[in-house]
Amino acid sequence: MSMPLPLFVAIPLVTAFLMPIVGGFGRKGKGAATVLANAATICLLVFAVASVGRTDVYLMGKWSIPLGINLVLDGLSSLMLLAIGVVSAAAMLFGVRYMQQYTARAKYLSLFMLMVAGMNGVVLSGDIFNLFVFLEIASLASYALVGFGCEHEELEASFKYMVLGTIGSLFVLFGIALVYGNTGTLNMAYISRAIQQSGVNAGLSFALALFIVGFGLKAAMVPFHAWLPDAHPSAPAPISAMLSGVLIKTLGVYALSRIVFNVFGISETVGWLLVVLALSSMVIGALLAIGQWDLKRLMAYSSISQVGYVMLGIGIGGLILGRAGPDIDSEHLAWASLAILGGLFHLINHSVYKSLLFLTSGSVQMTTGTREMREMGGLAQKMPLTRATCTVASAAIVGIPPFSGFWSKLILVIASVQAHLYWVAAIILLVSLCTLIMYLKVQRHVFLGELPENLQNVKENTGCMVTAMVFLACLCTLMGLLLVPSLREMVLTPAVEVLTNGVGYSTQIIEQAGIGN
Amino acid sequence: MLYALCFLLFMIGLYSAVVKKNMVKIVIGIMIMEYAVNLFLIMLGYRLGGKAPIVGEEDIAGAGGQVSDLFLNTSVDPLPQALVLTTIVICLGSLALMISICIRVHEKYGTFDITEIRRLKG
Amino acid sequence: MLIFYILLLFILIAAIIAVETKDLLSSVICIGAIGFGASIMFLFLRAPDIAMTQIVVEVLGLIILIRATIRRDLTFISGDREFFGTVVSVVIIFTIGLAGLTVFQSLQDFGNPIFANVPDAASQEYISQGLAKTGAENLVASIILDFRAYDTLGETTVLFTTIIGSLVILRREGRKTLEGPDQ
Amino acid sequence: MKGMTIIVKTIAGWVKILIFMFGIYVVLFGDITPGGGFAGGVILASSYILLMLAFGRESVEKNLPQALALKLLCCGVLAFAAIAISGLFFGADGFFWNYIYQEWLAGKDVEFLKAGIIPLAELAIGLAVAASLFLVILNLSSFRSDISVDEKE
Repeated sequence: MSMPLPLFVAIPLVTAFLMPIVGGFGRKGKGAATVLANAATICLLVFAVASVGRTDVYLMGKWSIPLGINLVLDGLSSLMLLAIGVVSAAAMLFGVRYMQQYTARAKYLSLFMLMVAGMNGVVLSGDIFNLFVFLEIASLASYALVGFGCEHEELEASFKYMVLGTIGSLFVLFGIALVYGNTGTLNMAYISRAIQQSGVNAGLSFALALFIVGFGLKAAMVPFHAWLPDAHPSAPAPISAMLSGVLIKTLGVYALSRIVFNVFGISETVGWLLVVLALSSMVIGALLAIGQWDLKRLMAYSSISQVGYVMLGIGIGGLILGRAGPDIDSEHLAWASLAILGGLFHLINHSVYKSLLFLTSGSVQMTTGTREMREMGGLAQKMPLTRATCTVASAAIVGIPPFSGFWSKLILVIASVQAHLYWVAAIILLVSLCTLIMYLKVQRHVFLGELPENLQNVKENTGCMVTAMVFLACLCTLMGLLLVPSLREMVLTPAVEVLTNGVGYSTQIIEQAGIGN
Repeated sequence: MLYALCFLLFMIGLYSAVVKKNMVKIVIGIMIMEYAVNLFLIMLGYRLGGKAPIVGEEDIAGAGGQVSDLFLNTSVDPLPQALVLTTIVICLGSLALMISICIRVHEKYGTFDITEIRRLKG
Repeated sequence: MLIFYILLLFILIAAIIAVETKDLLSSVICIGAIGFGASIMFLFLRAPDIAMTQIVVEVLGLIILIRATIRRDLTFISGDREFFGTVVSVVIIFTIGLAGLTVFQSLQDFGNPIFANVPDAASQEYISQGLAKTGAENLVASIILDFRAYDTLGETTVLFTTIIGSLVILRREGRKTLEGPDQ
Repeated sequence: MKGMTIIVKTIAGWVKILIFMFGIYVVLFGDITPGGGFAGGVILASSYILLMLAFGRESVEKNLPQALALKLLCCGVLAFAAIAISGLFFGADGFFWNYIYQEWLAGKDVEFLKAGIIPLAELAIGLAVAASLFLVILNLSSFRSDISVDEKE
């Protein structure tokens, strides 16, 4: 083993612990802290790229499972690590300049690194209680970061987010307690084995319902979405990018699909439940987004709708798998894989272009001082780079052919047709149309039209902010290359196989843990 | 039956957190939910007539820290206790953060009533 | 057995008073009652570590809560939110509660823990091998700091996160004017 | 807050020492008796909070300034993380590997550090918990009447 897995958590943690000490030495200390944090995120990105294609089980403290805690690196984890690495590196770079309008920058860096550590911990954990602990770290850091500006709206959004988020966490915790009471173990592989042996009884299905509600609250699926349109716009722009780009997917979508597919085993009922939740998120999020005049609020509603796409792909895959049962023929397996591939590909696409959109909105907000679209206009001449990157991201999210969003939506449409859900395919197309309308609105009111009097003197941002945006825009255009067979085999296919493998996860992990150490 | 009473406690907390409009009452509801989960976890590990999971002098049966069969068969489950120790601290932390936000909101808006704290529209 | 019922009923009554009373200070004191009831219950459930931690954490939690309520908001805010929302929430909570009450049949009876019935449960191993493998007589300490020490690292981090978070939230000024152009 | 009467102050001064000693005892013997880093740390913090209630916030802050408490907190958590990471270097590649008990003291009968990294970790956690809770209470009570750490710089 070249690089031990705990470093994914240990590096951001140690950086976060160092920040208040280093940042205490006046102006120079703050500069050093910024450099250190940027180095840490870039280091994590490099590690995440290096970990692509590897599978690994790491035993904490050399205790064999189920005595100790194990970390699992498989295709799905490395996909998520990659997304977290890309978005956090870009957001951190963007924040170097953007966060100069706030006080307490050392503490901001500390909370940012804690959030990254929490997400990496959730993604790598192979123990259900450990997953909960790291979920709490990431969410507590995000509650504080949403209220970072200490203004009226920000504190209110933070309180709302914190109450709903804590209720979600407690549901998850109660579910964990029920699972422990029924199976006597906390290790996910062993829980999965125990469930296969005993079958799902009433207690376990109630625990599964609690997990769906709890993680649904974290992922802002539609009946539980009330906090997201307040929380995401209130945070500083780099944090909005992190929250929309990766946090809701790591804490919500990833954790939910790991537990539903790998621990409990997918069934047709759960598959339908996921599809219905996903469709309602897509439609309601898109419809609410069109009416918004606040730039970041519009993007937040659009996030709800886009997370719906991700869940839809995973849900359709689960539906096909659940219908066919354990002895599935190769054709159905191929269609299920295609649906899940669409969902996961959309996940990583969305984390890139939505964080780019939030960064451009931060750039616009910083120069104009407002988020209200009716007060803007004609910024295309004044801010050409912001305009260009925003256009690229909008094209990607709407699904204009060469860009990445088109391919993932196309895969989702094909998969839903293959599952004989023609109306789902129609809804996907309709929601795409709504997305087109809302981003045309952004282009029309922010970048085109008349330049208002008070914005005659605005200037384009330079330096770090533009670098971060251009980096993400390049990724956005190149993302379609992930579907080229050789890259697909490396990045996406292993992740899909983890989910289609289902409860086979348990035997695989137990074997690997036995052999590896 | 005891488990069900615990769940009832959880539901009382949830009721308070979802329905009440005083911010402190919401925090109190969340605290009650936390107590319920902690109690439930510890109860799962209890053994009738059990012993605390601390190895005393009389429980050591042999060299190298072997424990006696009596201890093996009477000790309660130590694992939920370790988990609850973790959750208690997590709950204390989130309580501190939540109260900080409450105090700050009170300073800004002058009230704890969340129906009056409505600058953000739906 | 009886003592658990008595303590749980005490806790439940305290919880109902805490939720329904109009005076914030008394509701905070009821929270204290719940906490101390829970602490005594932990003692009877043979969890001295938890009882001790619970009681000290309870004291601090009460100080924090009283700090929040005292000398603020002397007008009583009572009652619920809008009528329709309240009814919907109560119905939902009631359904979840009814659904939940039936599921506890699937658990082992109280007093007969699951780990004693699962042959390869980790807890069996902790009890029989904990002292030999870690050298700590207190098995709970051996679990939280050796077998599952990674959890404890997470837990300490949670505490650190909330401290930094509340320092951030309680800052006097959130924003400042930008200094100098970006280089 | 100016502090309370002379009787309270005198008694608090005495009791504070007892509470402090008890806190240290609980932290140090966490591997043998109930208690441990968390309970002990909270007890340590409460001794300072007692002082704060009796003598007023200013005198305590003179004794243990906020910036110092923040640094102590960072040192505590860093020490705990360092214990975890040191397992990677002593003994082949084991994050949180209890190398002191398993390798250095294997088979030996000693009184001090009998459980390897456990007492060390208890100390680190005790420091972190005590500093953090002290900071929380100090900040909550000083809100509105004082400037926070950041603006002093």
